[in-house]
Amino acid sequence: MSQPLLHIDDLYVHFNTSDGVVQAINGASLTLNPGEIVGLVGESGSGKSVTAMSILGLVPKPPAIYPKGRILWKGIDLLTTPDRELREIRGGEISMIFQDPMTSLNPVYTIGHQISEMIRVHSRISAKTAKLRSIEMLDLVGMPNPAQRIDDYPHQFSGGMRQRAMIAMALSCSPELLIADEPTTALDVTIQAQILEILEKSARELNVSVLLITHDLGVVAGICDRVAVMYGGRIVEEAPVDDLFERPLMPYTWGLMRSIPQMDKVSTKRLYTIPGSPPVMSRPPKGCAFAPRCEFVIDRCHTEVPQLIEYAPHRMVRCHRVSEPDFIAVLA
Amino acid sequence: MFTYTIKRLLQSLIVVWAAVTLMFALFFIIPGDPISLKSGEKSLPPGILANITAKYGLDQPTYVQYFRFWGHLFKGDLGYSYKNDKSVNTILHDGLSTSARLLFWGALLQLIIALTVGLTSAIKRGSLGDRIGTIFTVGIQGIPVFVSGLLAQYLFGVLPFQMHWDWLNFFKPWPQSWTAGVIPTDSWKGIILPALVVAVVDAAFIARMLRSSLLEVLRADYIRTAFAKGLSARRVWFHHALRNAMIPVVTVYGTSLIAIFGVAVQTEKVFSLPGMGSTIADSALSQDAPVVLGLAIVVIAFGAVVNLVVDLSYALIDPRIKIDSKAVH
Amino acid sequence: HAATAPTYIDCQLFSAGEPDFIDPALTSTLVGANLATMLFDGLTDTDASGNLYGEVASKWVTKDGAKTWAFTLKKNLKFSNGEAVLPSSFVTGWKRAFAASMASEVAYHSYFIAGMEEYNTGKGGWPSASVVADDSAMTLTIKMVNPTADWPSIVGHSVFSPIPTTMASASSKVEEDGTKLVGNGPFMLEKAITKRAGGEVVIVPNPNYGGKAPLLSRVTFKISSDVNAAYNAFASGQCDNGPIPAGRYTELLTKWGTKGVKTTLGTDYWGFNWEDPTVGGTQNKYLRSAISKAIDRTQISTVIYQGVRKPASGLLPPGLPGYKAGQGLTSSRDLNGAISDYKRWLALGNKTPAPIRLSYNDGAGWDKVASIIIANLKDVGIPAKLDPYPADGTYFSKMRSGKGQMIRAGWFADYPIADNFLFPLLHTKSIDGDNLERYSSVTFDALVDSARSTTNKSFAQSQYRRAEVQALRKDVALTQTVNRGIATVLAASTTSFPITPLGMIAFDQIVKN
Amino acid sequence: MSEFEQIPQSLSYWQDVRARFFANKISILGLVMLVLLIFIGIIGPFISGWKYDELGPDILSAPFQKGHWFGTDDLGRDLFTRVTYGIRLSLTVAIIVTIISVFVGVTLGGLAGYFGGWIDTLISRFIDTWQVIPFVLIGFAIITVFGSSFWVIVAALVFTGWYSTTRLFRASVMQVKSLEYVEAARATGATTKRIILRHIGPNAIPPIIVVLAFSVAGAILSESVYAFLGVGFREPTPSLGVMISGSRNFLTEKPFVFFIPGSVLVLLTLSIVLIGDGLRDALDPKLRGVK
Amino acid sequence: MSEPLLKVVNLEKKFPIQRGFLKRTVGQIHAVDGVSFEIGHGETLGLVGESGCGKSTTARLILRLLDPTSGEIFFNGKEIHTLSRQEIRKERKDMQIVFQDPYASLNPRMTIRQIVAEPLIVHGLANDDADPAVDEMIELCGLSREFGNRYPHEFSGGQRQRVGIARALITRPKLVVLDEPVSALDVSVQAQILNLLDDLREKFDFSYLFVAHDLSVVSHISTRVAVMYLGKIVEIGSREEIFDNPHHPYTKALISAVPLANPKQERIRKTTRIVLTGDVPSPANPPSGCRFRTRCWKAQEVCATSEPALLKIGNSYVACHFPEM
Ligand SMILES: Nc1ncnc2c1ncn2[C@@H]1O[C@H](COP(=O)(O)OP(=O)(O)OP(=O)(O)O)[C@@H](O)[C@H]1O
Ligand SMILES: Nc1ncnc2c1ncn2[C@@H]1O[C@H](COP(=O)(O)OP(=O)(O)OP(=O)(O)O)[C@@H](O)[C@H]1O
Ligand SMILES: [Mg+2]
Ligand SMILES: [Mg+2]
Repeated sequence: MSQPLLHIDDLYVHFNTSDGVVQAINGASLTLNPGEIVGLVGESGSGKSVTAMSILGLVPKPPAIYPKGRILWKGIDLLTTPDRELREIRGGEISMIFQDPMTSLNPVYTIGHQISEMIRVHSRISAKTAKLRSIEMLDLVGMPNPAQRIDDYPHQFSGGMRQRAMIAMALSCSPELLIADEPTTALDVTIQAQILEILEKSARELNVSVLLITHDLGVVAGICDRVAVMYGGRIVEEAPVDDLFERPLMPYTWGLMRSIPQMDKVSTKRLYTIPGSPPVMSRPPKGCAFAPRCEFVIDRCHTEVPQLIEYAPHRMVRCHRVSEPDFIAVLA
Repeated sequence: MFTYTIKRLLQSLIVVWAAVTLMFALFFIIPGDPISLKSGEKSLPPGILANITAKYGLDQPTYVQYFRFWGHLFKGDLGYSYKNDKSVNTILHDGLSTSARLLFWGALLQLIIALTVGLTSAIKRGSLGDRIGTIFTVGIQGIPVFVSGLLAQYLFGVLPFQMHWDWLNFFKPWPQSWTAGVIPTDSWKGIILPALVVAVVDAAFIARMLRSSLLEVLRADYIRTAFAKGLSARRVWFHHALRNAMIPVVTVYGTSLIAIFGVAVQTEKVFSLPGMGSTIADSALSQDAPVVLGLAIVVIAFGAVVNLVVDLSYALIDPRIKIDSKAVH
Repeated sequence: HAATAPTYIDCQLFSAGEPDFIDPALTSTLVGANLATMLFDGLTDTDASGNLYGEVASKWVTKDGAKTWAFTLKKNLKFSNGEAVLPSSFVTGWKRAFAASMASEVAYHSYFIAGMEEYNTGKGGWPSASVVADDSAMTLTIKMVNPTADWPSIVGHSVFSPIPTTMASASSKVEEDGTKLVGNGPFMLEKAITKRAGGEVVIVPNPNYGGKAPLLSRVTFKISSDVNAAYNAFASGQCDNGPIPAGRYTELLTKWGTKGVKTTLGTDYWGFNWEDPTVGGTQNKYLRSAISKAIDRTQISTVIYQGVRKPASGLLPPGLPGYKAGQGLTSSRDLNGAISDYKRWLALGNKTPAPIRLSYNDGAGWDKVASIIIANLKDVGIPAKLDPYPADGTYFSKMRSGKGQMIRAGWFADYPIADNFLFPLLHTKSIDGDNLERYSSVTFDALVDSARSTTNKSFAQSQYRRAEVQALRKDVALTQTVNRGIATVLAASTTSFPITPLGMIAFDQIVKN
Repeated sequence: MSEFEQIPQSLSYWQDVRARFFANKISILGLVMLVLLIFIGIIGPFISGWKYDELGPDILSAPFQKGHWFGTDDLGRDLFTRVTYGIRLSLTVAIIVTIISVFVGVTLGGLAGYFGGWIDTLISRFIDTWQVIPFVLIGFAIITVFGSSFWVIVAALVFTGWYSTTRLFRASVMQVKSLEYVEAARATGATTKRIILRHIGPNAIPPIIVVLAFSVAGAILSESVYAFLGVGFREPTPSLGVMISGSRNFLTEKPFVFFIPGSVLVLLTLSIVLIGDGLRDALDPKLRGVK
Repeated sequence: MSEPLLKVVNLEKKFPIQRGFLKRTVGQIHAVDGVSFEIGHGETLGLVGESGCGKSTTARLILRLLDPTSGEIFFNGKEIHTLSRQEIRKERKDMQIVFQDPYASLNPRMTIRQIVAEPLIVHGLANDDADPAVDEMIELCGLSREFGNRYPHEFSGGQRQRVGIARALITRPKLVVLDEPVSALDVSVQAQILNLLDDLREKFDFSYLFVAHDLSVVSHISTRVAVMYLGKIVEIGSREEIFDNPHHPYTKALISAVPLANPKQERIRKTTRIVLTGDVPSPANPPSGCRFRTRCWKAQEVCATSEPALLKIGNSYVACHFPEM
């Protein structure tokens, strides 16, 4: 296999706040290969966005500090890259779209202006050419009438259209990686289906890797090649999509899947529930972050942070009990 | 946009009409007979008073006076001063040149100071500059204009003379025995200190507004988007953040432009500038109603225009506010 | 000689920033009148020593006990536009000045003339029988309502100025265009840009002037917005004279000399409300005299006016024909007298009164005078307090209707005659007018009435003096404080700076190197 | 349940506000300054040995000496005494004005905000009109017409101050009214009275507290401006504005006559502004400690 | 058959669009446009639809938090919009609402106990918040009674939602309207709340009107489901019928758009998925005829001219000219 496109290596991100140090990321590792669509799932506050934004250096410092870790982009550490070079990478090689298309576009400039601006920052072309390219990109993401709508302001678009524009903008400089941070959370299901379709189609077409962040396991199931599950600032499990859904190894993943109401199964019985609530990251548990809520907890879980181990080929998991022979059977 | 402008214009006219009527009521109806006040230390025979009353039409019923007032106003005639029969137009003309100069420079300086302080303290948040800026902006709020005006005169006028600090003696050909109240009103030097005093008060307030507005905008998602696009920090701040942060600032700036006249009254009095502000003050004290009303109309109209411009500039700054834009899809 | 003569720059602080008018028919302020007298010569005038002299008139006589006056005019006098000054020029001027449509505040001076009040109030036509001009004989005959012995002085008021025929129909707004104001005085208007602060009025010698030509080739009046600005302009060498800011008399007069100081025909006083139960009426005479004696006029003069206004000894100011010193109770202070008077008043069964209100119009520094008086009264044991009123108009209208207890007032002469003080200020007929005290005494009224109707000057003066004593000593209707004065600072180059007792600066007689 | 271990001890809203206010050094500075000034204002006249309008023999005598700690003015009156009375007067006027303005503001603003509709339109348009007239003009009009007595000055200040409190309270009520918990209360069947008193009132009040502080400071400033321009209090009333206005003639020779009342006025308003600033931060729900 | 607990007939609500100096009405938002349905005792009706289709407005109308433009709502046999203020207050004891946003729906100045006790106090069932029923209900909703004295801001979203539920249930109402009660919650917490609602229903025998846009949640909790589109109900029927055999193209598209947490199935579904084109039109300016026609792949001319009526097809009622059979 070729060199990974992106390799997040034991990343720590902490925030200094008045409430104390928020340990948002506590040793996250993740690898992305060219052309791959990887899902990153996890509950609110588990650190998905912070991980994603750290890649582009978008986390405000202060309050953020990076005590440890590297983010290797084609071999260079983005955390130590000077700002000038990082700017080239932002948008040019790695681009990003965000959850709320309503607020992610600057309300005071036209869509065309915002896309052209991005193009012109990364390539020396005339305003006119940039505009033509913007129209092309909008066309690609299925915007009706792109040549006219390019001069409209974000508020004149619907949510779905805005997100299309965001995708068009993100792809306009032919990046190698697109980070999509919950791109459909704010949208209705029918629109979500449109957006996911466009996202997958354009990514595959342009051979762009995608890091798709979501808390909806269904979204991941549909389009990802690989999935990483995040909990309490750590990747707790990572696997090819089919394997993960078929046979979750980490009790959290396991619980999560069983707690989702399934439309296709007629389930009048109670849902499985994970007791308690997610950890407060300013006072994270000492051992495994999931230990206080885990059904299978043992003493060791409360004191010692489990390592991310390669349980099987391409299957990474972070659990003390996974190596117990009959544990997998329990989960199944 | 056009129809919106027309509508707003009509609204402004209504506001001006209402405000002027209010002022008319205050000055013409309530006091009853301003002419009898003409008797000062020496009383005037009733016949003389009657002549004067008739001359100003004050023997007419109030509503007649009111309509006549508007009739004259439409012809551009603001009436005549009770004090010396001078036309209010002339008085206005005389005062306007000084006031306009003062307010223009004041408003300009205000904007410059506010933008500089607000921007630096928002961008360099928590830095020493930010803290000094905050102290400046908070501190200045407690100082009334007439105090800062006197203080400025003391610091830049009196002190350099008394201490022989020629380097500080900005107004060099200054009389030997200097007291408060003399300013060479004709040159730019004469206007700079008063303009600064006018500027500083609300500049502090606007700067604070700008700072908090910018800090809020800098947290917005589209700023993150802009950074993610690979834009330089400069471009993000000035191109993306500033324009969005301007919306509340424009409101405050508008309010302060309306209030600036009140500031000008004090400033003109402190610096003995012969502007509209001091004229209004003096005329109000001597109950020279036509002059007060005449000048007030200009001030009120100015306020209404400022409001109008502020409203229209929202639409320029923020396309969301355009009223007759395409319907949201 | 005009080309080589020095020019003169006068920096004026005009009340509230500007003179009301320079049109003689309208001006009611001292500064306005001063300019008007430079531009217009009347029949008579008063010189710097207070003597009456003929200006356009060469002589005047009355044959029927001051009921009719005949003035003979000098020949060959001209207005600055070349038109001859004739008796009919006066008729033209008066017709304009006293017309109801002019609404002149000073038109009431004409009410001495028979039929003129009716003309002014629109109740009658022009009283042609009362003002008869004979241009060929150069005489002007005027009929009075009542015998008026002082008429030659009264007619010196600027409102009685002649005007050329070109100005006959000029309205009250003529000053908007200063060049139309054409007079027969030593100066003529060169320009009157604006009278507002920052503006200036420029006068130059009238080439057609028949009298003694002015020694200056041009006088510029610069208008300042306040006294500090005016003084500073002077101090920086921009003007030849300037006013003195309050509280700085001593300092500045020491520095610039006292050539510009002159006592004028005016007196400040505090009246007692004759109808007030505490201070008014004959029964409270001792309280009033205690107060009058307690006031330290020297202190007021030195602390507040630093000698520019001098302690007054009576109501009539020194310099006024018929003036006699010491007509009041005391010329400075009589603390023991005050204490014993107060005791006598208490002995009459009175108790220490509620603080006596010292009413004044605010903003002109009277609070300081009042504060001194309160302190003075405290020494005697009489409680008092300040009672300020905002605007002049409110103050005087309130006082006229009898709202005050001790009432701040002052008077300056319109014309240099005793009657101009005593009648309006103390006569029963002047109640609701300038008799703020609402003082009414049969004796006083009789004395003034008899003086008014005689042409015997010395008898009239003795009657006026008796009336003054009646009001000030016997009845203590008011208590005088200081005599008014003018103080300007002058540049060293000004060697002569004559000021008339009426407070007018004789710009035509200023000598400047 | 273990999840609660992570929750700090319970603070009521006002306890939290108080804690955050007192954690702010600058607002504490303001509070200390204000308390000191009020203290001086209260005891000053008793310890100085002078009355505010009592004339002394020394005129314009320098400050910091026995008998006259702040020196004397041009009539020999004790500046310390006058200044302490000035503090009393400023605060009294400002507090009365603020109470009335807030009363007017809460009533009109509450009406406009709660009921909306034509009431709101009427009140809002009236505010629009009022707002374009510079406050000095309103003051001039009222005071020159009715004279400068205490209550007229108070009225003038109320007339220039009422609309900002009204506008603010209107916005505040409108915002709170639209919040879901108000709707929730209605859904439980609460009466209008209960909704206003328990739900809208307490939540719409915090911005008013901030306005209160700034309105007091504003009224102090406006009062002094009127006095300075000659339409407010007059001699011998010891208003700080009157004193500053009177000091202009002595700025060159005796600047202390200006500096003493000037700095007291500045300190007084500044201390209130600082407190207001601190209150604003403390009351801001966005800055609330724990979520 | 007995009288249903709630009967909504032809409910309509228009919001004026106001503009300008004097707030002139320049248009109308047709938020709810002729909605009819019933909820029987002990039944849970799920109300689904895309954002802005009028779900919350319907919910608010039922509780008389808004006044309808026209139509009738019978609760317990009474037409609630004809009731006087006093009467409706009494009726509110029997119908309660839980809001979507657990942060905005609790008064920050009141303690949990005060919030939960409020309905009791309002209805004169208790004098203060010390009533034992309050603590009981707090515990029943999965919170410890010790935390009754705490303020909402100290709790997580899920815990606050429990408070909201406790408040709604304290008076033992007959109908509880739940306006997206779990939309703001994480999956793991969402399951807790859904179970809680299930348990409480069993215990107290409530009827629920469950508003949501998440079909899987609706499918889990509802006995019957109504699908709304642009202010109209396009299909209403039993849970099984709607999910297994949808008749309206919109229902079909909606169900097909939901991604399933099963990669193998998803890949198959993806190939057959109906991806609707375009967006929901503005309710200020809805299309003529069938509201859905602008996005419908089966639309014909008649759809633009005539509005389909809600007709019975199988066990459901469907408003479509060309329903799936
Ligand atoms: N600027 C910041 N200051 C302090 N804490 C922060 C900051 N940004 C993020 N955090 C904290 O870091 C943690 C992880 O946040 P993050 O936004 O990555 O979560 P997430 O998984 O993206 O959640 P969501 O699904 O809600 O977007 C949270 O506890 C959050 O409170
Ligand atoms: N008070 C109101 N004034 C004006 N329009 C309103 C009002 N409330 C709702 N609307 C409009 O009515 C329509 C229906 O709104 P409603 O809140 O009922 O939708 P919803 O289905 O609950 O959507 P969501 O899923 O976003 O909560 C929307 O277009 C909305 O903008
Ligand atoms: Mg996130
Ligand atoms: Mg809703």
